Amino acid sequence: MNETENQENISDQSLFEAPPISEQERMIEAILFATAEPMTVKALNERMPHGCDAAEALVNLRKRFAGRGVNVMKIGNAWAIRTASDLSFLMQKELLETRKLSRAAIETLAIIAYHQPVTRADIEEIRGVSVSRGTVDQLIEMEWIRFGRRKLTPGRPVTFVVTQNFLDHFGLESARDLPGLKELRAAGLLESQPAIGQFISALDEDEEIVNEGQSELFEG
Amino acid sequence: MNETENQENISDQSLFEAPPISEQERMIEAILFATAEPMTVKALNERMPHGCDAAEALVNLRKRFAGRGVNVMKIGNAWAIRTASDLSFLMQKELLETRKLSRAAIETLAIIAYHQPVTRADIEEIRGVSVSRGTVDQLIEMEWIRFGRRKLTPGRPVTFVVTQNFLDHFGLESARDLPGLKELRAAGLLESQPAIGQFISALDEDEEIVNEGQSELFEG
Amino acid sequence: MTQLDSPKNETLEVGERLATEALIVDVDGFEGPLDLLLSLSRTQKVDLLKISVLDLARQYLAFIDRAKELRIELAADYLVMAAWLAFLKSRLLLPPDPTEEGLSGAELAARLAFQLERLQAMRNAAAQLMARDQKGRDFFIRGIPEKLEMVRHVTYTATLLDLMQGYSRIRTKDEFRPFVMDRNNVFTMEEALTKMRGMIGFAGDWTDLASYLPEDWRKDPARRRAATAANFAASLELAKAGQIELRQSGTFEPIELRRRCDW
Repeated sequence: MNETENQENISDQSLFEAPPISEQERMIEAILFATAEPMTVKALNERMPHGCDAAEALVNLRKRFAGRGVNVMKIGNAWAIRTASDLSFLMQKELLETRKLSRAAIETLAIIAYHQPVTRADIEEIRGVSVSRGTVDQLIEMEWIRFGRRKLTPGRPVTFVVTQNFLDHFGLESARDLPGLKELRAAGLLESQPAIGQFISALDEDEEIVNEGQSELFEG
Repeated sequence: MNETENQENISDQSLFEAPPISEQERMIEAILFATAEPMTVKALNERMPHGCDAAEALVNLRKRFAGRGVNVMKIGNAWAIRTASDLSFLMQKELLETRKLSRAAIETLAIIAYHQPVTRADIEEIRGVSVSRGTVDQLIEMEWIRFGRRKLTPGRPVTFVVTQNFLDHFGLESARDLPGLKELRAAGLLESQPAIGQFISALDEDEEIVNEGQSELFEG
Repeated sequence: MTQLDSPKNETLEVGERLATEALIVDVDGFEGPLDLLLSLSRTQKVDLLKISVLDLARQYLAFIDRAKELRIELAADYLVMAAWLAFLKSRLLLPPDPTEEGLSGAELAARLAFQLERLQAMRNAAAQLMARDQKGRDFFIRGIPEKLEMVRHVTYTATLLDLMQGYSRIRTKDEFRPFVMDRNNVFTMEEALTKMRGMIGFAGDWTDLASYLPEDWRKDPARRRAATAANFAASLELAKAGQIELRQSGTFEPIELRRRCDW
C-alpha cells in the first residue's frame, strides 16, 4: 500500500513540474543513444516525463556534441545520433555493402529530390527517356522515395517525393539542404517548361501547358 | 628536393606520432557508439591509428560522460556506452491494457453478488466446479469483493461479500437491486435456451414480467 | 560516371571534335536523344547557355544519317527528334513568317537549350548528391540499439451485462441440454438395406414390400412411416444394383419385389 502511495506522489509531482532542462538533456541523450532510427520531437516528448520540452533540450544537446566523435543530427523533423563522418576510416567493419545504383536510378533520384513533387512524366521530360518501372521500384524499395499527393492536373497523376530515410542516408536536415539547390533555383532550372515533345503536339493543338511552381514544397 | 624531404618527414611523423588525446577520445566515442558489441582495449587499439592509447583515452571519455544520460561502462573486460542506470525507465514503455474478466471470475463474482454472504463451498456448489484461489484473489485485488463475517456453521468458514467499489462500478444502489432469474430471462439475457417444451411454458410464465418493463435496468 | 562530371571537353582539339562528331555512332551508349544531344553539345566549345542550336541540329542530323548509312536500327524517339530538329533547322534558317502562329525558331531553340542545360544540371546535382557523406559508408548508426521494453499494466473489467449473463448461465445450467436430433423414430436406409439383403434370399417369389417392415416398426404411425420410407429407398437401391426386380400393378397398389434369378 505504502509503495503505491509513493508512486502516486511521484507521478503527481511529475504532472506539474517538468524536470530541469539539464535533466531533459540527459534523457534525450539516453534515448537517442539507444535507438538506431531517427526520433521525432513528438516521439521524444512521449517517452519523456510529462512537461518536458524535447525541442529545447535538443538544441543544447546538439551544441554539446558539436565536434565530438558522434553528432546529434536533425533529419527532417526527427533527430538521431550518428558518428562524425571524418572518423569513417575507423568503421571498416561496420561498412554496409550498398547496392550499386544504375545511372538512371541516380539521376531519377536526383530529379525527384530537386523537383519534388514530380510525376513520372516530369522525370521523363527532364531525362528525355522513359523511366523504367524497375528504377522507380528500386528507389521505393530502398525507401528513398515514396508517393506524394496526386497532382491537380488532368488525369491526376501520382507524384514522387523523397523520404526521411533519404535524408537520413545522405545526412540532410531537409530537402532544402540539397547541394546546389539555391543556385539551381536561381538559374531557373527547377522550373518546369514544356518539353520538345510537348511542343510538337502544342504546335498542332495549341494546348495550354500548365506551369506549376514546384518550389513551395521546399518551404514545408 | 627540400619539399619532398619535408613531406617524407611529415608522413614519418604521422606514422609514429599518435593523434592528440582529445582526438583519440573522439575516436573511441565513435567506435563504442557504432560497434555491435562491447570492445576490449586491445580491440580498440587495433582499430585506432598507430600509437594511440585507448586505455588512457577511455579514462578521459569515461569522465566526460560521468553524470550524463549515457555512461562509458566496463562489461567484463570490454567497454560499451550504456544508458545511465537512473534513466532506464525511459527504455520502458508502459502499456495500459483493459481486459475482460475471465468467465470463471465473472461467474464467481455473480454468485457472490446474488447470494452474499457466501462461503467458498457455497460458490463451488452453485457453479459445480471448484473455485481457484487465483480467481478469488483477483476479485479481492480489484476490490470488488471482500471477506464478510464468518458463517456460524461448523468450521466457521469465511464468507465473501461485494464491496462499495463493486456497486459503484456496476452502477447499483445495493446488491439487492440485481435482477432476478426470471427478469433476466425476460430481458433475453439467458444465454442457454431451455428445451423447447420448457421454453414455451417459460414464455407464458414470464409474460407478466415483460410487461412490468424492467428492461431499462439492462441499458446501463 | 564520367557522364556525371561537369563537361571538361571544352578543351578538345578540333581534330578530336571532328572525330567525336563523325565516329560515335554507338546509339547504345546513349540514354535517349536528349542524352545524345547533350553529348554532341559538349563538342562545342561554349557553355550550354551560349550553344548554337543550329550547329547542334546539324550535328545530330549528321549523326542520324551516318547511323542510317551503317544500317543501325534507330529507336523511334531518335527519329522523332531528328524530324523535329530538321523542322527547327528550317525555322532557324528561314526568315520568320509573321502570319505563322506559335513560337519562333529562336524561342524553340532556347527551349531546347534549356532542356539540355537542365539535364546537365540534374546530372551534376546527382553527382554532388552521391558524393555526400552517406550512412553506412561515411557515418554510422548506433551499433547496440537498446530495445524499448514494454511494461504491461492490465486492468480487468466487466459490465453488469457480463455479470448477469454469467449468473444466468450458472442458474440455467441444469435446464440446458445440448441439441441433438431425436433419433428414436428414425429408421435409416442403411438399416433397411442390411435387413432386406438378409431377407430377399429367402423369398422366392413376388412379395409385398410392406411385409419387409420390422415387427416393432409397424404399429406406431411415425415409426411406420419412417420404416416404410427407408424400405422403399432401400428397395430402389437393391433394384439399381440389379439384385431385385420391382413391380406395381397400379397407382397406390402394393409394391412387390423378388430376387433376380440370375443373381
